[in-house]
Amino acid sequence: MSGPVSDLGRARDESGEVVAVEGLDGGMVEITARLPHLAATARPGEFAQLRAWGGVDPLLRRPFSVAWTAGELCSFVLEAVGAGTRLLVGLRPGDPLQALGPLGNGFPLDPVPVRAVIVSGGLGCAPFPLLVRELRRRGCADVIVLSGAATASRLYPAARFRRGEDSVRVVETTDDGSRGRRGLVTELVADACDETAAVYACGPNPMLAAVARTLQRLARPPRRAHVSLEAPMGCGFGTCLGCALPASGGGWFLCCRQGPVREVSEVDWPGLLALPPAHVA
Amino acid sequence: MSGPVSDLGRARDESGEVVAVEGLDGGMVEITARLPHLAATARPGEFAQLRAWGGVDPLLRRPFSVAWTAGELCSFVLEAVGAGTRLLVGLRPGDPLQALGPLGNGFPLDPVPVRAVIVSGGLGCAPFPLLVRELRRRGCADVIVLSGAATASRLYPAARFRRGEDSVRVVETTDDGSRGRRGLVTELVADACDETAAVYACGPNPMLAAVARTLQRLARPPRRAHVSLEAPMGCGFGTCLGCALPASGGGWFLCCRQGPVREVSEVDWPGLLALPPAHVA
Amino acid sequence: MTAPDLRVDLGRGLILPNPVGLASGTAGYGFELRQLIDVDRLGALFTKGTTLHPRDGNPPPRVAEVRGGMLNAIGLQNPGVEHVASAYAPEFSRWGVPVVVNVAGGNVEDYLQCLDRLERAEGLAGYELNISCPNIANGLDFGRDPAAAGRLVAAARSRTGRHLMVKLSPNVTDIAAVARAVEEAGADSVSAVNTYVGMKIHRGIRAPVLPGRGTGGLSGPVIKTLALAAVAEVRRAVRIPVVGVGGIMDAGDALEFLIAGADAIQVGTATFVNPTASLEVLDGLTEIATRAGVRRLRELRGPALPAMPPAGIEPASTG
Amino acid sequence: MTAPDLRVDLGRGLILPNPVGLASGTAGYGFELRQLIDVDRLGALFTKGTTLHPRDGNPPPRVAEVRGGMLNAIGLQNPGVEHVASAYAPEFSRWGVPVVVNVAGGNVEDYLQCLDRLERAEGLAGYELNISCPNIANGLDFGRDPAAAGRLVAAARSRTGRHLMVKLSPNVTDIAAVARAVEEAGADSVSAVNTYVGMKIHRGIRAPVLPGRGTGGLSGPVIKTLALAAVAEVRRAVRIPVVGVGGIMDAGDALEFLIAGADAIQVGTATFVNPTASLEVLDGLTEIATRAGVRRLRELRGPALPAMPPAGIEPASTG
Ligand SMILES: Cc1cc2nc3c(=O)[nH]c(=O)nc-3n(C[C@H](O)[C@H](O)[C@H](O)COP(=O)(O)OP(=O)(O)OC[C@H]3O[C@@H](n4cnc5c(N)ncnc54)[C@H](O)[C@@H]3O)c2cc1C
Ligand SMILES: Cc1cc2nc3c(=O)[nH]c(=O)nc-3n(C[C@H](O)[C@H](O)[C@H](O)COP(=O)(O)OP(=O)(O)OC[C@H]3O[C@@H](n4cnc5c(N)ncnc54)[C@H](O)[C@@H]3O)c2cc1C
Ligand SMILES: Cc1cc2nc3c(=O)[nH]c(=O)nc-3n(C[C@H](O)[C@H](O)[C@H](O)COP(=O)(O)O)c2cc1C
Ligand SMILES: Cc1cc2nc3c(=O)[nH]c(=O)nc-3n(C[C@H](O)[C@H](O)[C@H](O)COP(=O)(O)O)c2cc1C
Ligand code: FES
Ligand code: FES
Repeated sequence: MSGPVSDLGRARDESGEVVAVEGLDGGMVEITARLPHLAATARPGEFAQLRAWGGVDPLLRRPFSVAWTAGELCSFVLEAVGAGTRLLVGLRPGDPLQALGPLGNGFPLDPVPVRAVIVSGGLGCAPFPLLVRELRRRGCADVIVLSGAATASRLYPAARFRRGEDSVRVVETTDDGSRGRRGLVTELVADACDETAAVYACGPNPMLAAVARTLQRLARPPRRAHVSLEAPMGCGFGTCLGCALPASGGGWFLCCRQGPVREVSEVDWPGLLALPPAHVA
Repeated sequence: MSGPVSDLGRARDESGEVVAVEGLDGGMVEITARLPHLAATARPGEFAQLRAWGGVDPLLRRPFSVAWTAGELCSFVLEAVGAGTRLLVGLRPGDPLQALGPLGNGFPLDPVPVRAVIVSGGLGCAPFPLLVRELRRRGCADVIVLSGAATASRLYPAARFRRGEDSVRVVETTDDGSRGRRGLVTELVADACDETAAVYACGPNPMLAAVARTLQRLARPPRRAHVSLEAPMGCGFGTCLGCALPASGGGWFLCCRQGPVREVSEVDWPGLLALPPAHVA
Repeated sequence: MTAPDLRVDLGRGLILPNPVGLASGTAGYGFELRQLIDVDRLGALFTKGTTLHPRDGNPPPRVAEVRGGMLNAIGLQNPGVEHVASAYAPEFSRWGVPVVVNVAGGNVEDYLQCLDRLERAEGLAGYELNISCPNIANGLDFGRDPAAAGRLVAAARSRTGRHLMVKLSPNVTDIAAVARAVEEAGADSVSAVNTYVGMKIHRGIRAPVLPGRGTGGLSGPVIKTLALAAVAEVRRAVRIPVVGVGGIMDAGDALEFLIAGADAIQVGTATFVNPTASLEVLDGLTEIATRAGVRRLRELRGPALPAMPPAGIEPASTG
Repeated sequence: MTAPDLRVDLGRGLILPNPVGLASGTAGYGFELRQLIDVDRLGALFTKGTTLHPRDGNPPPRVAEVRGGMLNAIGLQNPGVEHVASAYAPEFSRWGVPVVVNVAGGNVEDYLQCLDRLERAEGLAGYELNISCPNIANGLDFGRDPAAAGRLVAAARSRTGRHLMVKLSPNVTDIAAVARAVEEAGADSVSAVNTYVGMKIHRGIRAPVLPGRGTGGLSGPVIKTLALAAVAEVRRAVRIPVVGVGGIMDAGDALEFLIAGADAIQVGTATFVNPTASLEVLDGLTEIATRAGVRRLRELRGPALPAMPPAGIEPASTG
């Protein structure tokens, strides 16, 4: 096993309560719940294992990035893609929400980069509101979010990346040109980077692989680059060994403890892209 | 296989809608649903296979006697004893209710008896409102209901047996004497019977066996006596062979097609009483 | 979009009009279900397990529900082959649906006598040899021992020119070995699977719900994941057609069995939940095939098999 | 009501403080779970399957959810016995919970070398021989062949005076025969069951979700009915203690295994759903036993067994 292993010492299983469910454009939903422990301890890029149903179908919890925290409240951004997410987006204020977290390795913040280049594809937006806030809090003056989606309605709203941090630039692209620049968000990465930059990316595997390829070719590569990955999870806390992903240099790393955030060079990109599509939830 | 076999020709699978759910004393509930076909065709003692949930847990439908019909409406009387009944008693007006029926052999009405002695134990009341009405419609002047329960709150209300047929006598007993006569309802059977009577009984197996024993000892036995029995059911329509009950003379009969109503002499009473308690849902 | 050809040629003259059958023991001999649904639209009806002599079956309780499934311990209640051949078969010949008689027995001689009697009856589309019902004498030996299964099937083969399907038990170490043995012995097709041995415990009485040894045969959606693995394994082991059965509740489930390698499927427990289930599976599959633009259902299997290397190359992996 | 004595004497010096263990492969080597729950309150911790050499495990995806359960194809990823013996075992000796090392191998020599290394380590409560993990070379031969299982256990027995538990595979024709063989060969106890071979089909890509042969090991509530039957059968076959495992989600499920004949139980997949599940099972069982007024848990089995005649008298019945 390679790479830093997440700290489980902060993780706790908490019975929370939904306080708000907001529908965004294009099917995205932001769920906010009272989860004091998670809200107090989660760092950008960390996730929680959620359950909002009884019985055994669905059986396992589902992993979601902590998108935002405010006082005792935590927010998650998601979309209905299967049984579990369907139940989650159907929650109403007052409903119980069980959360185990924080889990996983978050995005590294130290040393605070001079420039932060955030690359978000579709639902890959989820961890970034919290990251933006934390970077700004720590004094990163130059935060730029490259936000891409297939079409305008599937873009995560720029204001939600910023949440009051008005100096943060959000540059949008859509595959169909319906908003922002037409094209792939990865095309903007090269221009946004310099050797002072730290890159943070989250989105579909092909997008992340394109980011990795782009960075490799740069004359002045960023000082560091991290991606947040997904794997089907059994436990989320390192005991089932179910969430293996291909590591550079051979072998696997556990997405839940040696990820989900991973240094870009520590990922076996061809191996990741070769995974069957069902692997990508 | 012995005994008359039910007519499946009238059975239909119908998507109905709940119109009322009334809670009675002691946990009993009367559910009324719009089920035009069942309402139009069900005869006293027949049952329907109900389902009011999606998914596979519970999996099978649950059998319930048709307690009452009015126009397009059908009523069922039940109590929450397990997962299926819990879901049923939790229904609300407007909820869908799937019903396959009518199923099984009902109570024989021809020739119309001079006197009808109905013996009801606890939830065994369910088929009797419809039977009372039908007997009266066909001109049976002397209908008496012997209604027993453990305690007053578990007695099915006398008015619900009658439903306007004011000439019908309802005699109540409770084990603890909290209403009506103290004792077992079966103790009244001998006095209520004569050779002109037809006996109709439904309730727990030990009660039905006591009725059978009582009748056997009578100097002037009733002209006929029928009991309505229960068995765990797979299908309810004769294809799984799961609902076997011990028949007098050896072998089994199918509760769903050669029952649930059965001539008292056609039941192997010691065999029935020897069944494990789990058999009695 | 042209309508797909739903016919399934199972071999030796048995061509099902479509791939959806009613599973043995869940449709009796068809008489009850005919009053509820249009059985004649279906691909096949597999009768209740039929034995040489009439059988009363087991004492109650015979069925018990568990999460997502049911246990049964019917004990092969059936009127015996004579009644089936003389009273039922003439009816079958008038029906549109091919009727396959499921045959069970305690020893080879029972099976053969049963077949001999059925051979003299018209109106039967073929036989499904139930070597997987562990409820009579040595019944389980056939389903659990490849050599014994092979001997039984070879003997049966010599008695009939009709289609001979063999119903496999999943309660075995190596279902592929049994499948290969019956294929070599002359079976025209195999159906997989019969029920899994299960037990329900009643917490109140602190005992099993079913009498006797307390076990019954588990069926319903709860077995689908297991049945799919069994069907895929059998598919890799033999060349003859495979009929998939186990937990199919809707067309999507049926599609999964076709993908796993089944040529046709049977709907069992679902009929209890919804008498129309089999017809809904048929209509759903037809729609899926039409949308996918395939001419024959077999094409739905398509890309699945390449992902599954032949047995031996790469071991199944768990733990 | 006096508090019941929860201790379970599994033999050869292994006395569990209570009957609730964490199942192999669902608790790693305890380090992660200790950060989440008070593992020291539990009856035992069964480690991840440990092999002679470190193993990377299978390619992803390794887990897939199905209705009421999950498939896994981990492929025995583990750091190898040397690391377990030298780095982990010293930690185990400091823990309150007895740690039983689950040992897996491809051939007898692998198992024996593994045991030899573990014998030199302190802090181990015993071994659980995993003869039921079909994922390495001939791994499955042991679990599926009574004679091979017996030989392996006899060899292992000669190497250790520690408690030797054998984990049985349910994917066999006759689990009782395997249980008897390992008992005769000197096993102190058996655990039943390991996972069932299952397959999940992805309708979109029309292929199995798991790679390779597409199969994985099925665990979770969906297997409870099958596991109960297996435990009851093993219970009747042997005199040594039986540890029940398969689909236990709460104390009621655990009670069912005790009724079916288990002396202790393991909680597996439930821990993924709820890390505290094992402790809740323990507290629930304690409450049930207290209410029932029993002095020892074994009394809960009580009336169940009389209802189950010894094997051979009355056949299990289905169909
Ligand atoms: C660390 C981490 C963080 C994450 N953070 C987020 C986040 O912040 N926001 C977010 O939205 N997501 C996030 N995800 C992804 C999220 O966890 C998954 O989308 C979620 O688990 C899906 O659960 P489900 O029950 O809805 O879908 P599942 O039922 O698990 O299925 C997933 C997909 O597969 C399909 N599928 C499943 N079985 C079959 C079959 N037999 N045939 C055909 N198709 C099938 C479903 O239709 C669906 O499209 C994260 C994942 C990880 C690992
Ligand atoms: C022809 C016929 C007509 C009927 N008519 C009526 C009627 O009109 N009204 C009426 O109320 N009922 C009627 N019944 C009975 C009714 O069908 C049953 O009560 C119903 O099916 C129970 O379903 P359930 O899901 O609620 O309970 P189930 O879950 O099936 O369980 C029944 C009982 O067993 C217990 N149980 C189940 N499994 C276990 C276990 N593992 N451990 C411990 N306990 C367990 C449950 O707690 C419950 O008490 C009729 C039955 C028949 C056959
Ligand atoms: C009540 C019942 C009776 C059955 N009887 C037989 C039988 O007589 N012969 C047989 O081969 N299979 C029999 N089966 C097994 C089914 O044909 C089928 O193989 C099994 O139920 C799995 O399919 P399912 O999950 O769709 O029900 C029976 C199943 C049930 C539920
Ligand atoms: C992810 C996973 C990994 C497992 N690894 C092992 C293992 O290494 N050795 C072993 O004997 N059993 C292993 N098992 C089987 C479990 O110990 C247990 O026998 C099985 O999961 C059934 O119990 P459950 O339904 O409570 O999970 C594993 C199970 C799961 C789910
Ligand atoms: S999800 Fe279980 S180890 Fe990562
Ligand atoms: S319930 Fe199926 S035959 Fe009676």
